[in-house]
Amino acid sequence: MAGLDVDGLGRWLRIYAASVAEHQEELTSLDAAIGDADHGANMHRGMAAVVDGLAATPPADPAALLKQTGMVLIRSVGGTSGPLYGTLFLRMASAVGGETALGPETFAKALRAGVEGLVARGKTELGDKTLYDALGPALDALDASLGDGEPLAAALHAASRAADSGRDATTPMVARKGRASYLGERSAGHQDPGATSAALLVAAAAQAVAEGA
Amino acid sequence: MAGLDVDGLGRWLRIYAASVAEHQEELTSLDAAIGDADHGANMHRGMAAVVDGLAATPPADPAALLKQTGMVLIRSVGGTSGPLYGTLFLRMASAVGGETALGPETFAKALRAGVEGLVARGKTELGDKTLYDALGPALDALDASLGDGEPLAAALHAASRAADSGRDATTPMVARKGRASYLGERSAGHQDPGATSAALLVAAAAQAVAEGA
Amino acid sequence: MKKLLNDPADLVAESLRGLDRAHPELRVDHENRIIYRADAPVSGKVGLLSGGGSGHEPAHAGFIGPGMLDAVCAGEVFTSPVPDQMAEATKKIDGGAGVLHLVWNYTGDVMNFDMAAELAAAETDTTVEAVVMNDDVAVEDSLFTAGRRGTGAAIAVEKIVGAAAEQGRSLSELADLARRVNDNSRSMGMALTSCTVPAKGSPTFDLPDDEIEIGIGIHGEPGRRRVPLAPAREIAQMLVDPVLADRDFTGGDGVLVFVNGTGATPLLELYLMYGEIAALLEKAGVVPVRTLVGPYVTSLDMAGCSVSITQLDDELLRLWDAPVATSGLRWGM
Amino acid sequence: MKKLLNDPADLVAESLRGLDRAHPELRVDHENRIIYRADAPVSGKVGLLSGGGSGHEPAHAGFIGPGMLDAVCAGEVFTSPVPDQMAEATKKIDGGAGVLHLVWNYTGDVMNFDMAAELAAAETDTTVEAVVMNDDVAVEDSLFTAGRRGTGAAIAVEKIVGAAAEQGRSLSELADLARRVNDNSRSMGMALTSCTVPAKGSPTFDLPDDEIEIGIGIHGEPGRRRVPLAPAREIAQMLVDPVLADRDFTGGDGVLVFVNGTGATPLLELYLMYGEIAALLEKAGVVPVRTLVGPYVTSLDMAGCSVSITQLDDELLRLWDAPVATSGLRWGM
Ligand SMILES: Nc1ncnc2c1ncn2[C@@H]1O[C@H](COP(=O)(O)OP(=O)(O)O)[C@@H](O)[C@H]1O
Ligand SMILES: Nc1ncnc2c1ncn2[C@@H]1O[C@H](COP(=O)(O)OP(=O)(O)O)[C@@H](O)[C@H]1O
Ligand SMILES: [Mg+2]
Ligand SMILES: [Mg+2]
Ligand SMILES: [Mg+2]
Ligand SMILES: [Mg+2]
Repeated sequence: MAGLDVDGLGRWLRIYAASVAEHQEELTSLDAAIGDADHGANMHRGMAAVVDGLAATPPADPAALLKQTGMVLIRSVGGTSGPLYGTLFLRMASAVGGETALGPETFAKALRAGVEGLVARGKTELGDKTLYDALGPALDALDASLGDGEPLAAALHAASRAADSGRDATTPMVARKGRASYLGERSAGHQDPGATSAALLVAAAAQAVAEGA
Repeated sequence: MAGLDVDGLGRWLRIYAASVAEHQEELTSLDAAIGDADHGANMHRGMAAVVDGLAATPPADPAALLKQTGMVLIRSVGGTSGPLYGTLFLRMASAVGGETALGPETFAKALRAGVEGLVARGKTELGDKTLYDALGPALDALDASLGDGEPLAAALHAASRAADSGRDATTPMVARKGRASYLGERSAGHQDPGATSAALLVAAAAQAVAEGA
Repeated sequence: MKKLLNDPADLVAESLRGLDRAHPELRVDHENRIIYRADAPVSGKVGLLSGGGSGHEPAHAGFIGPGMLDAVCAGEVFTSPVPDQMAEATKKIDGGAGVLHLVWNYTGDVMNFDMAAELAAAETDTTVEAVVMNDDVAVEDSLFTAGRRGTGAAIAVEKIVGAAAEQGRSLSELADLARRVNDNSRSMGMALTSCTVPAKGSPTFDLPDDEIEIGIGIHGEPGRRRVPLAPAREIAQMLVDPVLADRDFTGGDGVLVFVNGTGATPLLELYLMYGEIAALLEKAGVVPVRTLVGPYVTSLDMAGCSVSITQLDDELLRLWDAPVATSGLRWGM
Repeated sequence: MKKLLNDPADLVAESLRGLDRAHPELRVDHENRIIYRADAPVSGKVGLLSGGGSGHEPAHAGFIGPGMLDAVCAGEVFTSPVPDQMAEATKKIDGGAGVLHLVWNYTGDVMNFDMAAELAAAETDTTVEAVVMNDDVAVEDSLFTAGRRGTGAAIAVEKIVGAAAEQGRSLSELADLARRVNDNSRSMGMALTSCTVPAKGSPTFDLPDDEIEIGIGIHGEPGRRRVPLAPAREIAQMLVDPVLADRDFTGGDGVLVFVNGTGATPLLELYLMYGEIAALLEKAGVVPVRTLVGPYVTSLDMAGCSVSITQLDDELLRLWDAPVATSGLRWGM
């Protein structure tokens, strides 16, 4: 495969939107346990707006698509996840420059730039029990697989497994950031909702690339 | 028996207070169905105050006792039942004059005067689904029994049975007075709380006279 | 039952102690459970007295102050206060121009206020007039029943008559005005859930998760009928229709619309209901010119709302807008 | 779930429509979900902007008006509004003296307001300062966590800074004042029941009939700990103790005590709680000189309460007493 063009990226976002819709109740239930019971609604509102936006004003190239996605998320989600996911896509957009199809390395680098932007915005680190605990391991797995010469589809598949493990690993953590941190020790024993939606984002990328191949 | 003196009347009120305490929840549940769920608390508050008052300032004669009872009920109950039961006792007090022991006829006449006062205050008539539906039949049974030459104990026993039947007969009635009237047809099928406490009052009189005999 | 109290039997007394501490501009006679303006009696002004059972806060004590009531009597939860309280309160606020009793139409309240007026007449030379407020269209009105209940429109009556009393109007003028505002008003309420009376400790009625009660009273008395849970739009219609069917509100200088919360319904929902209700009124040619949205006449922890409409004219509008300084309603001072 | 709404997805939008109709003294930008003073921008006055998730009514829109806020942004239920809204609102209320963002300390709110300030700086020449309010002692404070939550004390900050803004004070003076009132304030809350977020349709948490949650947040976030249901007297102690342990309130010119209802708790109970709390404060040598009791910062239909204490001095007292005209707080005008 040559790389992810604007259609491939659009596929990614549509698959993610569908996946968020499917898991909306689960995300909200997880947030009810250690937060305020809105993460499912937030992500669903945002991704539905993203998909609508893609249909209404189809972007010309990857940078435009990623920027539009970031802006729509920031404008429509609110809460904690809006600025964080929004920043992720805005930084990805800056990182891809004018390319029309993102090769594996470009995609991986852009994703890392996006996650770094998110981390800076959230002032978070690994082990805080946030979406970064799913995204961080996914980035490392992606780079490692690509370094081993795997194609993007396989590498994203590995990244998705790493994100899932990272998500699972949030369960015993005591939250240090976000609303769950108010619970202190009581936050342990609950899977983080943001890490859960982040793992779905990586899974959607793997699926989008696999389907495009 | 010579008649009901101040001790006998005090016995009546103490028995009634105990009976109301025992039936408090039942009275409140009946009121919850077609009213505002306070008839048990109202009657209990009032009769507890009456009993306390009798101990604190023992009245000298029947008129004083009945007047004190009426005043305490009016001062402590509130709602619909306070003025009604209060009026009953105040009118009884006026009716007994200076007598120190009430013979059967005097007691019966006084009770009728009391109930008439209550009816005037409540602007009610038989069939309205109120306490009068228990008290009215009780008065008639009392007069009939006494007319047949029965002693007061037996006559009050008959009156109590009549009050119980009157109380039971309120169940199918559609209320025309008080809070239950707001329900219209929906008030049918529920026993009236006020008729229930009124039947207890007549039963307490029968018991007080029987025990004093 | 989950409530912030110690012993249910002490709830009213202890709540009045907190109210007393919280409001230096009021005085509380704890023995008689009377709450009154610290500056009572106001010389030359007709005293305005209302009250009723507790559990409707901010009614009644929340409406005491310049431009509204002079005193209220607090009964037990959902139980009318007693004549002694009312007679004593009448004395406390008699500034020489007489005292107007504003009575919410419930058998108990009417009887107790009647007896209080008799007491006051016997014991003092205070002139007392009473006006009975009965605005609830859920109840059939008839000479042979207890008549319609006094509900939300009492707020309009008490506010408007309170403003007129500050102008120095006479007792009989104020009584006429109270009757006029009452005649100009209609209300209708509904409940999503029952309230729980503390002394009982469990809900007054069982309402399935998918049913609501239309025509509820302010003491959790069951209403006209039960219907399936419906969207706010339809509920608004079920409240507005009987109100408009009972009186023509298209004339005059527009209406006051009061959307009342019964206790547990959030303001977020009440504003939504106001939007639905205002739209229905406008469609019917009724023009809201003044609005009140919030929990003013509550029924403990009942979820639900009621709507009260008062026909205004130039005079009533000016009196509604006049300054008032109570903890429940305040503007202009 | 029993609520007065049509579709949960439309709740906020439809509630704002009702609010718009009900309050001619406000303007609503429905597209951006901004509520602002009809006379905004007030020339020469610093604009005060706050806001946050919906579901806390009367916070935040109930505090817009002369003497308090100039605008608020409304988010979805319990979800921070977005930067575009805030940037647009900032423009609307900039009267040339800059705009102060009064931000309730939640990760989402802080991030969105940060981004809004960046947007405003990029797009306009409005000077923006932000003050984050964080008064909730239930939460451990640390540089490495999200820090303490912004809860009831925001009302004191917004009222006092609002009064100072009317006097024409500068942006940096007002920011300092806001920080000072925030530093002077501590809060602690509790819940008897969970709230139900409409989009979820069921209670956020399960609380058994015989347990309460101490240290609850205003979004139904679980609190510090669960304890058995207790008498009001003991609950008051559980709220007051951590507040007084965190700051010395015995100095100055007394304190403002704010007993807040979380939505479904009747005023009758809140006054009782105030009585218990005031007694505890007095025993600890803390003197309440101003009081606010009622549902001002709610959590939808949650039953419970919170207490906020603000240390006052002569200046803060005068600013608290200064005229204010909002639908939630009003006096002196
Ligand atoms: N400082 C932070 N940095 C990164 N992620 C965070 C941070 N704080 C919270 N999160 C993530 O946000 C998620 C919650 O998102 P959401 O429920 O949409 O927002 P809110 O908490 O404002 O309601 C958490 O599960 C967590 O993964
Ligand atoms: N007008 C009336 N005349 C006589 N009795 C009445 C009248 N109205 C109501 N009642 C009686 O009062 C009872 C209710 O008393 P209670 O619950 O104590 O007062 P409230 O209705 O004020 O809460 C009813 O069950 C009925 O028997
Ligand atoms: Mg959340
Ligand atoms: Mg009753
Ligand atoms: Mg009652
Ligand atoms: Mg949220």
